[in-house]
Amino acid sequence: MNTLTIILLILTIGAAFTYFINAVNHKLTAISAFVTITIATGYFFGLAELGDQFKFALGDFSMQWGLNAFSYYFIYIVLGLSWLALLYSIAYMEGKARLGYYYGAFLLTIAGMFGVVISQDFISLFIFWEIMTWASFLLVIYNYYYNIKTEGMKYMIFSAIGAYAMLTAIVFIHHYYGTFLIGEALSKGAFSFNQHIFIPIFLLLGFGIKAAVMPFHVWAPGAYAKTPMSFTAVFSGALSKMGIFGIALVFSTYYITHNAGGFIASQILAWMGGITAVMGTIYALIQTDAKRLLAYSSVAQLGYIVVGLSTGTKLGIMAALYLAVLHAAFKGALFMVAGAVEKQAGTTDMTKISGLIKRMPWTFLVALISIITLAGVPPLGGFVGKWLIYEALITESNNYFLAIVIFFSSTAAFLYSYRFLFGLFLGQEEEDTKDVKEAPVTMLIPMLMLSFVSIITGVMPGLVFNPAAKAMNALGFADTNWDMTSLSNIWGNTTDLSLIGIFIIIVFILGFAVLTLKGRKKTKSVGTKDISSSGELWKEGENWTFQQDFFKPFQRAAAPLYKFDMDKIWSDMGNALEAFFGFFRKVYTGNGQTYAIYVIAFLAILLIFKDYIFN
Amino acid sequence: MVISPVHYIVAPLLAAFAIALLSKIYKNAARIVPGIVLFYNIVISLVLMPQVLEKGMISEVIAGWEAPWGINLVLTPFSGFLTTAVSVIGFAIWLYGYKFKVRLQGGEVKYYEILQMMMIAGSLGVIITGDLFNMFVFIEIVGITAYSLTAFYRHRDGAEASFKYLLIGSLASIFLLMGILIIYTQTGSLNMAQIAERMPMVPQTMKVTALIFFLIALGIEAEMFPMNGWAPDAYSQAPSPTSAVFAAVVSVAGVYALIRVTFTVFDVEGVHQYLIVMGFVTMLVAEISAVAQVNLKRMLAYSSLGQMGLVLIAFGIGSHLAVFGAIFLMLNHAVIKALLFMSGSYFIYNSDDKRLIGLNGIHKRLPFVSAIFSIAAFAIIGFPPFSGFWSKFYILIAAGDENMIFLIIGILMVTIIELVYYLRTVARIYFYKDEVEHTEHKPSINAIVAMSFLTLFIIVIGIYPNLITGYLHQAADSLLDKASYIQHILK
Amino acid sequence: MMEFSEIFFKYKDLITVAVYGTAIMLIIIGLYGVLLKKHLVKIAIGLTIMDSGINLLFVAVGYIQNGTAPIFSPGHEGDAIRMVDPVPQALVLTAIVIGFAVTALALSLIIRLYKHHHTANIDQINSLKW
Amino acid sequence: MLKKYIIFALIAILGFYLASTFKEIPFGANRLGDLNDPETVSAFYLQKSPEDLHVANAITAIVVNFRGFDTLGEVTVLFLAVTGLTSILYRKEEEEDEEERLSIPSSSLVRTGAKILFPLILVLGMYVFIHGHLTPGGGFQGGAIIATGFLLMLITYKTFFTNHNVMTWLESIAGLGFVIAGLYGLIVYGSFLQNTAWTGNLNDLLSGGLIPLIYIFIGLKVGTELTSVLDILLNIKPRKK
Repeated sequence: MNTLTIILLILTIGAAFTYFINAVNHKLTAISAFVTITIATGYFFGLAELGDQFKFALGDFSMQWGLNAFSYYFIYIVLGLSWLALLYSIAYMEGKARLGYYYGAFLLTIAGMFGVVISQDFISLFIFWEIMTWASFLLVIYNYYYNIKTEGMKYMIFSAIGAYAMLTAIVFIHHYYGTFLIGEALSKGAFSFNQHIFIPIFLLLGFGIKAAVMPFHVWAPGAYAKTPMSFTAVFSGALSKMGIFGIALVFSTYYITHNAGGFIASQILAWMGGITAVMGTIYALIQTDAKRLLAYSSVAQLGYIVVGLSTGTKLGIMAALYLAVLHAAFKGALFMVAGAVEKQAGTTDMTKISGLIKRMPWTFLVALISIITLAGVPPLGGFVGKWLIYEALITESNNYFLAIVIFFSSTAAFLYSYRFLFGLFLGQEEEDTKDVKEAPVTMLIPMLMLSFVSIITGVMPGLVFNPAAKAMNALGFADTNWDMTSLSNIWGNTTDLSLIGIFIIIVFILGFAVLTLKGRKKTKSVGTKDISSSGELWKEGENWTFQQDFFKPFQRAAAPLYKFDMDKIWSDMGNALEAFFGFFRKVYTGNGQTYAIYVIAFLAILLIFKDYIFN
Repeated sequence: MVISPVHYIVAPLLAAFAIALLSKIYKNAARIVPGIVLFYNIVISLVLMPQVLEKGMISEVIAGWEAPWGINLVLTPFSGFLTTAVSVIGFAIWLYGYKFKVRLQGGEVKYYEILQMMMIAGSLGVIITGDLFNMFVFIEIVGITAYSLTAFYRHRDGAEASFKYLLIGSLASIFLLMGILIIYTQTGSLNMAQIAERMPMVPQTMKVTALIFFLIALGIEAEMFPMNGWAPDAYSQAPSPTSAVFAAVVSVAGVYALIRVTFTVFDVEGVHQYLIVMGFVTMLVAEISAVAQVNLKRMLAYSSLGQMGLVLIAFGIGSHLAVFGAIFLMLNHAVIKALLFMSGSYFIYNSDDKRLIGLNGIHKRLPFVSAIFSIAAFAIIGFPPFSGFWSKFYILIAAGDENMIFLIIGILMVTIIELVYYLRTVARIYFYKDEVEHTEHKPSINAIVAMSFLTLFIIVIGIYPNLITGYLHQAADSLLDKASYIQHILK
Repeated sequence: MMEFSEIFFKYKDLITVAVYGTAIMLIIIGLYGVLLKKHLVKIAIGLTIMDSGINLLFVAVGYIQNGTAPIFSPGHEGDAIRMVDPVPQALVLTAIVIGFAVTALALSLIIRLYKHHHTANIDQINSLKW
Repeated sequence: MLKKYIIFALIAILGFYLASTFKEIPFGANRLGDLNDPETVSAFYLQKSPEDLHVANAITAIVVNFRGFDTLGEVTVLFLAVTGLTSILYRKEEEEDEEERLSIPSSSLVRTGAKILFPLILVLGMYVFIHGHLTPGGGFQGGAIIATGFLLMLITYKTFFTNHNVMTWLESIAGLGFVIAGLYGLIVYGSFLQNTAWTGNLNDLLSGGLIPLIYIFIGLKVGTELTSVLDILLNIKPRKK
């Protein structure tokens, strides 16, 4: 038996076992799931080797699973994040209903993602893609039936469109190149934009929907926000990366062969990514629910990654791959933070709670680190990713305007980052949240571990660069060596990050210490409720934080942008279609005689046009 | 006595005539005898299939007159495959319905069982016969039983549905006779192989006119678009096992007849394009109509029409792979739709409401049936790893090989429509609050066995399609190899 | 008195038109009843008329000029050369019986429908639609 | 109104194309071909019917033997129609709202006439199907004549009811007889419905092997089934409003 097969078997059998054991004992469910993922992860990192392959035939098609550096890189994200998320789930999901359903679907999703990554032929890719989609769909609708009508259905329809776009492309790859093997198709130029342009276009559509790129992002915020947060961490962190995985796969060939016809496609993708980044950020600004804020932020972050991929340069793709890992880390952590707050305080509505810093300090710490990473502030890993993207855009692909767009977007990201941090943790404490306790340890551990990733990548980005370089190598880019702790650019300058990092940290600590020590003397330490009201009478329970209309001026300024609501456009389209269907089905009038008339009319038509139809 | 294809017909006939007498002696005979007969059909299939695959074709003559003169029965790998499938599904449906009809009273059970069995036997007859007029007779047997069974329940609008069916069905039989007559005057024969052999000599106008009459008549049986108004009514008003037979057996026979006539008997060009266009229209209109249905069985009926449309498209593409996919889809559709009707009828039975609202939250009362319904729903959409995926995939590949990109996009868009309404239904079962008054009827053990068997089939074939792809390839080859069909029968 | 064959020859076109025309007219009249009459029984009658038309067409097509009934009665054993085509007649026998069965079923359904809806107007019997 | 004209147009189109099709099929033309070296089925049947089967009536030979399978199917259709009719019009005992079949009793002339004619019609019917292989007529025709006799009785007498038990037995036995006669061929000669080797002389009453026997079965079956149909339909009355 092959390692990869065994891992898939472990995951699927584990899923089934977990589902059924829930009927026996509720407490065993989480443990069973966690044990399964631990075994699978351990088995993989212990025994799987690059170059492992498994070939077999199904139907009339030969299938192939295998492991190369590129898939290995994504398996880090998939298995690592999943392991942490399942650890987090134990406490997070405690006491909720339908645990067997939740954990079973969770493990199945992991199996699906794992399968997608190790597929080396399109059929298994599609099958695992579908399994992943359906299993995650089950989790999206976990929170009962409010979701199914709106978010669940939206997610499913968009996923189906994506999957079927992919299927169309696959069918035509088979038609034109006579193969289903990805490697073979690549080498025959199946993804080239010159020949059969619709193949890469359809593939991009398929992967782009999963990555929630702009016009197709509609499903994402709702689905992210409505899913249990423990899964959203994986959903946004790993599952949406499958779209990135695919786009990287398709685009890599284009760049390797330096395909001239693809310039426009590349530009389109770049701008889709750019617009996604901007719009995601802008929508994130006006959310009052922390979960939705994070969801939109997630959309925006994937936009950066897509921009990185679209440049197609070494740096750009490196930036994208780097950000993929990093986004998994910080966004996973942030969703876990939101989950912890939701679990402990009962809601994530930022107008209802605030000032949790005293109650949940560790959670705040995680949030702070992750937010800094998200914003791309130097000492932590986010900075490196942003730097790479700017460098790629400015120096290698000369796309200055896009760089400005990205810059605008990441600046605006500060605003919502601040709001998240301030809304939940800072500000004045509410009466209702007085009794809130710190999250359980099993929830804190994964969060802290993810924060650690954010920190370590800031100091030693090479930890990620090296596997990413190998992955790029597997895609066909020339071998590149990356130092552990330095960034290099085309001018040959290298920037020693560890030096910068240490320097900045020292400055930061010194500054903090000085400020604190100085402040001790002059300011009076007061409770969060002890505020002056400038003459206005303060009513009991009134919320005087800035939670309501937080960014009102900004919102007013960007009003035209908010009017452009993709969500509404899609739902209008859906309603129009349904109305049309309702009208059209009236051909079945219910009158037997009418049906007879149809028959005769059709016969008459055939007789009249018989020479044209049958000749 | 050596087992031969004629047993498919003789055994049910013997049983049908004998049941009236036997049930005077033993009351339950009417329920048990059809089961024995349908099981015997499976035995026949299992004995004959290896021979068919080995020899390529079995042709049996009736009354001792050699092929072009007498009536002959033909089992090609294609028809043999279908008869096997029909026998197995027919038996499963009988097993499923064994206890179901307890609530019918008095003599009704007897009539019901005879009609149901003869409907399956008639469909088998349509599939195995090698003679045009004989096919007409069997189509009429199916028709008569179908009209009667549709009107079987008194408290529903069965009579209305049945009358519509009868009206359109009669038109079908008249046009079929017209087609047969024209062909007979031109070739002087009724044997399909001989007609096929002489077809090149027939004047073009005659050929085309006859073909048009056949297309209309058999299009009605195969539930093609402008002619399928009767189908949703009949499916939804018939007793549930009968609906399953309609979807799994009768429609298969209808499509078989259409394909056999257009592929083997006639050699007119343009028929493939016709099948593709009309198949697509059928599929589109049916799925569009299914979206807004409030009645579960009606929704399933429209979905059935849609699947039949896809089958016709696949046959219309006409390449080996497409025919392969089409036969695969016919099989899948027969199994899956039978399963959907079987499990769906328990929902209806339990909620006293034929509408979809009756399904709300029903999984708490019927966990097993709900699971089966959901699996079948996913399978029919074409979700891997169920068998429905492979048939759709093969058809798409075949369409891709013919470079029909818009067809592929069209099929997949219709699939999304399909997905929407099946998903809504499954969501109702699992995620909606139960608001309707209901009665409690647990499925009986025989129904559970029948449904589990078919579900197992879907899953096993989905995971390991190689189990049947070999047969399917032979079946597709045999359908497309017209010359050897003629040669084998005429010697 | 002229032989039938002579008459046939003389008025061949007319007879052709008369026989085929009758059959086709029957089909058309039946179709008229099926498509335009509202009463269920009339529709059933229309179907029967169509059946008759097609049956007549069968028999007409089987006719051979100067032919006799395909029966080898004593003394005429060698007359096969003068016989009309027997196959359409045999087929018509089957078709007639099937037509009868369908008509009987149609009538029984009409009885049921009338009891249920208290009307025999097909436009008012459309509780199943869309 | 527009609908009506459209339908007229449709019917006219259909009629036009039917006419133009059948214009190409000359009326009365001989399409049989050479009778001694048959190419068409008809020629083959005309040749074999007297030679091999020794059946004088070629149509009977076709209906019962050459295309006997069709006939079996057709008998089945009739049988199923009766079954279906019964199931469609089936009523439970309690909902019996039967009224008198006839509101006005028939005159004594009719009643006496019917009584006299009834046995004669039955005999004629039997004659027709027993001589089916020799003369025009046969099982279907004979059965129909028998049913006419019963129809006469049913519409003349309100109290006339057929004995359902006897009918069922007759029907089943006739049907079984047909199938078993077919099976005889299958078992003995290896082909369903194959005639016996002994076929007698052309134009004898006892000729044609199994053919007369099968035709008698068909006659009985058709007779009983048509009678059943009439019986069922006549015994149903629409509910009074």
